[in-house]
Amino acid sequence: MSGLKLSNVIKRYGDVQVIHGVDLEIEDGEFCVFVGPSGCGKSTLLRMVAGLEETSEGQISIGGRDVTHVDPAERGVAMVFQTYALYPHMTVEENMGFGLKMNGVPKAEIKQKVGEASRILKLDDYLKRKPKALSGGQRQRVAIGRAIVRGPEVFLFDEPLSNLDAELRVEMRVEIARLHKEIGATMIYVTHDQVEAMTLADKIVVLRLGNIEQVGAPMDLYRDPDNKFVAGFIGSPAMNFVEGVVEEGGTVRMPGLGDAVAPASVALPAAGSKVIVGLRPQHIRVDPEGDSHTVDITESLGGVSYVYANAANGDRLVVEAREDDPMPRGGKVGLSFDPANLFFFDAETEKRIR
Amino acid sequence: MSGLKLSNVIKRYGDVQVIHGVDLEIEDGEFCVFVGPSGCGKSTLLRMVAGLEETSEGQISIGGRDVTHVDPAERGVAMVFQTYALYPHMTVEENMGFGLKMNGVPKAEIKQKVGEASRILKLDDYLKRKPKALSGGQRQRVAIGRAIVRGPEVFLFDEPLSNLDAELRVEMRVEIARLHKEIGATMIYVTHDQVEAMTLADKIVVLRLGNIEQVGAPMDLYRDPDNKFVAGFIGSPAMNFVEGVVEEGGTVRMPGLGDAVAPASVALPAAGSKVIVGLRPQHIRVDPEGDSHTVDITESLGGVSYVYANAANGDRLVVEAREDDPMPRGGKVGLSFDPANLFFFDAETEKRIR
Amino acid sequence: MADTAALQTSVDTRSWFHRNQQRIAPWLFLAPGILFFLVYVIFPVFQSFNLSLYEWDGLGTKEYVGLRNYEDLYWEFVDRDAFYVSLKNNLIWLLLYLLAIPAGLMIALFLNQTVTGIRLYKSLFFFPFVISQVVVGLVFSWLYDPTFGLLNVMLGWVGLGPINVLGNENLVTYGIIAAGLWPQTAYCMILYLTGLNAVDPEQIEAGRLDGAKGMRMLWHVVLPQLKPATFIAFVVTIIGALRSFDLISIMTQGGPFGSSRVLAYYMFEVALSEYGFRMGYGAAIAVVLFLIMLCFIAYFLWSMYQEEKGR
Amino acid sequence: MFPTPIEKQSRAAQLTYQSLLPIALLMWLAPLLAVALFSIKPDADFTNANYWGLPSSFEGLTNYGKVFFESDMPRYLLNSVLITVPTVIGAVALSTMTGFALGVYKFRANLWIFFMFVAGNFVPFQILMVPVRDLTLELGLYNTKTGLVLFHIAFQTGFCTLFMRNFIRALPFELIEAARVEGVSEWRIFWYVVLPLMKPALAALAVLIFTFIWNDYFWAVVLTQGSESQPVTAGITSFNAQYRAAYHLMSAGSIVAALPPVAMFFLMQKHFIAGLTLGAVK
Amino acid sequence: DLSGDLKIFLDTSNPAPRATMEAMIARFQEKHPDLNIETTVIDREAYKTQIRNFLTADTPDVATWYAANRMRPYVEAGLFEDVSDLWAEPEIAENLASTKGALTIDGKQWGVPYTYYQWGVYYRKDIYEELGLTEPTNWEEFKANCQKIVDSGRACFTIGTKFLWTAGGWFDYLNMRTNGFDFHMDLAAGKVSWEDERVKQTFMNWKELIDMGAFIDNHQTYSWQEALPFMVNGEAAGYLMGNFAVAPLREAGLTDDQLDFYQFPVINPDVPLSEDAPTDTFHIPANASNKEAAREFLRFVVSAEEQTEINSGKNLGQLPVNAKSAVDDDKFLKEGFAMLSSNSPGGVAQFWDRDAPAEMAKVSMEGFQEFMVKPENLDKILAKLERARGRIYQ
Ligand SMILES: Nc1ncnc2c1ncn2[C@@H]1O[C@H](COP(=O)(O)OP(=O)(O)OP(=O)(O)O)[C@@H](O)[C@H]1O
Ligand SMILES: Nc1ncnc2c1ncn2[C@@H]1O[C@H](COP(=O)(O)OP(=O)(O)OP(=O)(O)O)[C@@H](O)[C@H]1O
Ligand SMILES: [Mg+2]
Ligand SMILES: [Mg+2]
Repeated sequence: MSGLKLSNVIKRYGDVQVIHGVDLEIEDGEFCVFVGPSGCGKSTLLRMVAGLEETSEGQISIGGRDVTHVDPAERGVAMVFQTYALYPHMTVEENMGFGLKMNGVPKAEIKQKVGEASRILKLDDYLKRKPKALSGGQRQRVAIGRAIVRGPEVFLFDEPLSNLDAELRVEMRVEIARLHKEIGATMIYVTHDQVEAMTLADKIVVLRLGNIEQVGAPMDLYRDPDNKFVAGFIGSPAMNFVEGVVEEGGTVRMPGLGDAVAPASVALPAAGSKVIVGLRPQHIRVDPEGDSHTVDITESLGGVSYVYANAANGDRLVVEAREDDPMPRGGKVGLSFDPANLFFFDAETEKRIR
Repeated sequence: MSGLKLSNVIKRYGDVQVIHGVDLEIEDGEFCVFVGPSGCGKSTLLRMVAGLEETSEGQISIGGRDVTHVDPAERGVAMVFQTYALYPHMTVEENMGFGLKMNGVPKAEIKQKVGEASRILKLDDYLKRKPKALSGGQRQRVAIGRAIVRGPEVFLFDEPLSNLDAELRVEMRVEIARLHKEIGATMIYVTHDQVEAMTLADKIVVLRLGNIEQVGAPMDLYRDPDNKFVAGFIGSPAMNFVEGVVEEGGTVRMPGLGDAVAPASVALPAAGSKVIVGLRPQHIRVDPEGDSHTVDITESLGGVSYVYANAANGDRLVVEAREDDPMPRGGKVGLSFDPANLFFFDAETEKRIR
Repeated sequence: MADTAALQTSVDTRSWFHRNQQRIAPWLFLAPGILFFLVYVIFPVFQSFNLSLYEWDGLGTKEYVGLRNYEDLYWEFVDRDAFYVSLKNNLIWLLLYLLAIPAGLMIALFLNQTVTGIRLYKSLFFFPFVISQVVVGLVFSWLYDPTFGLLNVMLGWVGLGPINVLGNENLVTYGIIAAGLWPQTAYCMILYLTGLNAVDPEQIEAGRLDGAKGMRMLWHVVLPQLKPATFIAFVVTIIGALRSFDLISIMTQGGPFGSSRVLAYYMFEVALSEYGFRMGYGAAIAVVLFLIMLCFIAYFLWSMYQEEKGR
Repeated sequence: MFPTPIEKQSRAAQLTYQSLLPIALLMWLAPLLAVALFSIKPDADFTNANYWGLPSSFEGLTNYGKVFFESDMPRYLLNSVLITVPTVIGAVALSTMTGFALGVYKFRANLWIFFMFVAGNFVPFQILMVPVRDLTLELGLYNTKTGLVLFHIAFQTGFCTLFMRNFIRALPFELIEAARVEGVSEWRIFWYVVLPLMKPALAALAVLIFTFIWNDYFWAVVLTQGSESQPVTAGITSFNAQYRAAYHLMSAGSIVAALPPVAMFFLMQKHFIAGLTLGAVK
Repeated sequence: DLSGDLKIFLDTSNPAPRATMEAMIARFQEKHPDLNIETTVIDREAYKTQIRNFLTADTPDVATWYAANRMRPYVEAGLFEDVSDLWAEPEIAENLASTKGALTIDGKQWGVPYTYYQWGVYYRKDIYEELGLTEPTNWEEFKANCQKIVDSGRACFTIGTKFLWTAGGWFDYLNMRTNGFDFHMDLAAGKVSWEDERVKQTFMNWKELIDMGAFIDNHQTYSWQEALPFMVNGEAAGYLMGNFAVAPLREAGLTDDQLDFYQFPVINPDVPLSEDAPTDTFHIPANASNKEAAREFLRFVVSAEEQTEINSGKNLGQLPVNAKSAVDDDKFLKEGFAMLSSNSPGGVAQFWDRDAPAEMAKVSMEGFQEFMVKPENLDKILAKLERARGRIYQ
């Protein structure tokens, strides 16, 4: 049992507090991804779990054991760094076995463990090479191998793929997913890549300014975000937001959507008050006959196109159109959507209105 | 009139030839994007246009004027570098005005031009700052501003957005598109980002190993690639390729597609010979009832999901599924597709068979 | 995952030292260095301050004289005696020695090419720095020799009379500085060469597109990027100028009639040479020299502090 | 690259440059060449006022033979080696440790200790003269190589610490964190992770310190006397006193004295420049 | 008999003196086979500063040094052993009487001499003959000779003042001849103002020589050895030097037919002649451990036989301090011995930098050097020296 529990964890650098009391539980064997905008504290939180940053307040326990003030080496965690942090003067083999060697593990055992890891990661042919002689993806694999070899309870990854190019990134992403399946250890993974988060995670933790905004399975966050921030953060292209005015009778009028009036089956505030209405680009269709919006730019990527349309009131909307959808040729268009796909948020607190 | 013409342009570094006789015409006001894999010569070609690399052979003319051996400063071009190459010791204002100052433009005129550019780029508030105090996107804007100020006939961009994070990249991409509309100058843009190429270009030039593979409008390349390289390069996720065997009667049997047999309305080679068949992920549907393929991994991004399916013969296919498409829950599935969407390529030359 | 059990049990058995090693380790690593440095550098500085309040010939007992040594220095200054000459020469050194910086830059620019054999050229140009100042001093004394020196031979070619550089109280300091500039220029050159290596080529290209050429490129685009190299060159040159001792000792022994003395040499002469052994007085001169240098040390530390803060 | 690479310029410019290089070099090294010339001349050339002409006969062997076999030069050279090598080892060892401590650990006094080293390094060393001489006397190390070595190590530690710390700062810190996560003790991190990565810095520093110490004259004069412990810089002056006006011998002696650092520099040139780039000019 | 260790420090670092001393020590060793003698030879210039250290730490039993003011600091610091007992022994008391004064401070003796040498004008006899000149006996002749030499395109005197003390020799002679021995000693002792008219007169005499071009050019850049070639080449006709200059001049190829010596001539007939004759000495450091053996060694050094031996022409080539020893059959030694014993009624000085306190010696010799280059600065120089006097002798 190697689950992980953070209780009211706080981090301060001098006077500035950057993590504001995080509570989080990660199950044994779960793949947990931290996402959030740059500077929100993802890395800091991860490094606190690793023991590389001291915890100012609160408690961290791994596998039921309080490790808040335990040395990094003794927490049973292994970390994969964004820059891989391979020792450039050691071969792949030595890199992977270094930790064991330093901890006095017998040579034969090191050899066996390194062999095993390199088999899993298909590194057998490169064991004698130095990191310099490896491609980015191979280096990344070595870094992972180094983590595997120590057989930790928890794997920590800090944006492990951000230094790879797009193609390799996809490849390694799949590899990591498979690895998780294969060894089944608990993993915490920091990224700011949408796609990685959505595809890898069992559980996504959305962070913002040192606070957790929402925790949940990827599709849960996508379909049922708790607030505007999460709604806008998860999903690509990002959700469109327009202003809405609550009308009598539980409907909302949206000037940004061609003054459409949509019924809302949620507990709306009093009539006349404002709400924020969210609508994903995939859930809008262009109606070439309408004239409520002006097409600004159309980006065609082949399979899909993005239409940037401006409403009369200045609201800007992105519409995702498929190859076979009707495509506007500039000028005025209308938009259509299914009111069931609308999300409503409080204009003040930005909390979801359900 | 500031079109651009390259005639049989060759570049050699010592004994190695890296550009092998490129002929290319770019119209006045056109937005031309160079794409191609790393090392194919995109930057080299761009820098030859700028005059930063000497042209070993051939001729470059801008606006009808032969500039092959003209000084960079006198070609009427401006360049935006990947690393921005802002002068770190000058303020934004000085950075933008430096070129004019070097050319002896009076102070008042510099001020006016810088003011104009900074208005277009919304940099007014940062004119007195040094680059260090700017965010990545702002720096990028300053670099563009520096180019605008000089009022060149041709703008050259070398992967200008590759140092920005995903979100900013989208934003700046739209900005550059708008800029092109606004000032209407000829632009040449190097990138290896699919999306940038597709969305920005009037004309895409696909390079490979110092040769032009194909030139054309984005959707033309997407719909009608000349060869397997272009077909695989344009479009994301990339086109799936499977092996096909020509059968009597103008049909092709594809073991990788569940042994499907598709009619081909093109000039196929003799029966029994092999061809390469291409099929885009968007053009495949998963059939939960079938059992020709095994689902390896499913990546769900919210709006779309990618299904990685392995055929019995080991061919691996990516299928793009939409939110509302039937989703497999692992195990065996079948695939369906419209034969009209198949592309056929010669197995030897990889040329498109039309 | 079997190891973690082993790790777990070992936690408590490890020593206090092990648990606190991150706190203790830096001090263990620092201890020998700090000890040496305190004993041989930091304490002596304060001892010198103290000693400058005494009169002592190095043999008998020290006699406390308060600020008398400084008073004597003051009068020497007023009377334009040795101390005044030394101070004046030190200023000349400071100013002229800085010529090594532009000279080093020029040579570095000249050598910053990639023709064949350039590496050998670069290292040969660096030669003078590697050679002992004792040898440099000797070589330049011969160059200046009034009877056979190459300098006079060459002056003869253009019809100028012989000059005795090291024997002329108005020329001698400049002659020694010229000798000192030779290795110092080589030093600055290597600093600039490494600096030029680090210049961002894209900025140069941007400059070329902006129409900056030659000197204007150098001034507006290249030099600002060489700031770190210039800074280091400035620091080592200033320090070299203030420390100048070897050349004077070898070439003139402060002569003729003491006109080529600088503070560093004068204090050695006063405190340790054949006719010297006024330790307190020497210490007072050293303190003055230290105070001058302190301006530069403070400037250096300040700019380093700014940089550290920026990280 | 600035200035514009010569290979991009006209043929004439290239030729001019190629021919200018050796001329400039000759002028730059003229004083040295003169000494080299002197050192192979016979005595007679100087009495005949043939100072700058070609040697009337080649007497290099005789002159250098005299330096090596009829003077204290070999002894001075040996002293220099015995002073320089331990100093280089000592200073580099100490400063690698201090540099590591200051570059890797965050603790309150870090910057102040670092500044102490830097400031001490720039102190006019004359101010140390009297106290250090007394200290050395008290320790009974006056006029011993040990006394000189100890002081040099201490004083050079300032500069070396500056150099090493900056170098270590430039290393990726993740390497150290990675090792910490793997349970490597701090001492072993130093030994197995950081030290191997410092090789260029070690080499560069070794060359620099070797040059500094080999060429030191001031402290040699202050702390030692006599041929049993003085290094070659001081030796060359008494050698010259002995052979005053025997220019051929003085030249030969000077060349002999100058050779080791030159050789050292040539051997380590590549590392030296690499190390400098990383350490000093940052 | 004697046993234990005997540590001897010598400053006789030039090859010939070094061999002489080592041979002498070997003879002493023969006499005392049980004694373990350890000899250290230190560079002469270095020795002058090193003595401060070894007298306090790591002390030898015997060390060479110089007489008169030069030993005063060490005597006053209690670093030299009082050897008045040796001087009370008849052997020494009788035979070394002439140098006793130079070794006496506060009525006690602090060491023994082992050699001394005369100063005077060494000149190129062949050039004098060529120009029809004779050895001058008074100032007028001296100047007249010089004028003729200058007219022949030569300098009268070579000199190298880079290390200053050579100028001190000229000052010694000019001042002693102008104002007499006692005045000279008073000046050295700081009892007379440097701005005194009499001092100025000395410089005026000196200036006459300078103005007529008596000295070689650029002497401020040469050491005394570097000035020798001018004499050897015939560009200069004479050299005011100590007797140690004879050896290198002979070595450079001048025969005894070309080289000769005369006593510095009379300037002021009212003052008796006096000479410079620096005395080199042996001392026992106060911290010595084997003083008994050291005393024995001192007795040995000053013995008549050893004095004859070590000062002979083939060895030091200088004058013995023991009245009983024989002066070698060398024309310069004989002439010098005669001069010092019979023609120096005014007294014998040690040398300017030994008679004056070190600091004053340094400042004043710098002044002499400056004066020789820029005689017009005389007033300035004297004012400076006077200020220094006010500071140094307080
Ligand atoms: N050593 C430090 N001292 C002070 N503040 C720090 C320190 N390290 C990080 N911070 C601050 O803590 C906050 C969180 O930083 P962190 O590196 O965890 O962000 P992140 O989410 O990983 O961002 P990114 O996506 O850019 O990596 C930031 O605001 C940062 O400025
Ligand atoms: N100075 C040079 N000397 C020799 N070969 C060079 C030089 N510069 C570039 N090349 C070679 O020319 C080819 C084209 O390089 P170029 O930089 O144009 O590629 P690119 O398409 O811009 O690649 P990327 O996408 O990685 O920027 C490469 O194979 C490269 O190795
Ligand atoms: Mg981070
Ligand atoms: Mg490129």
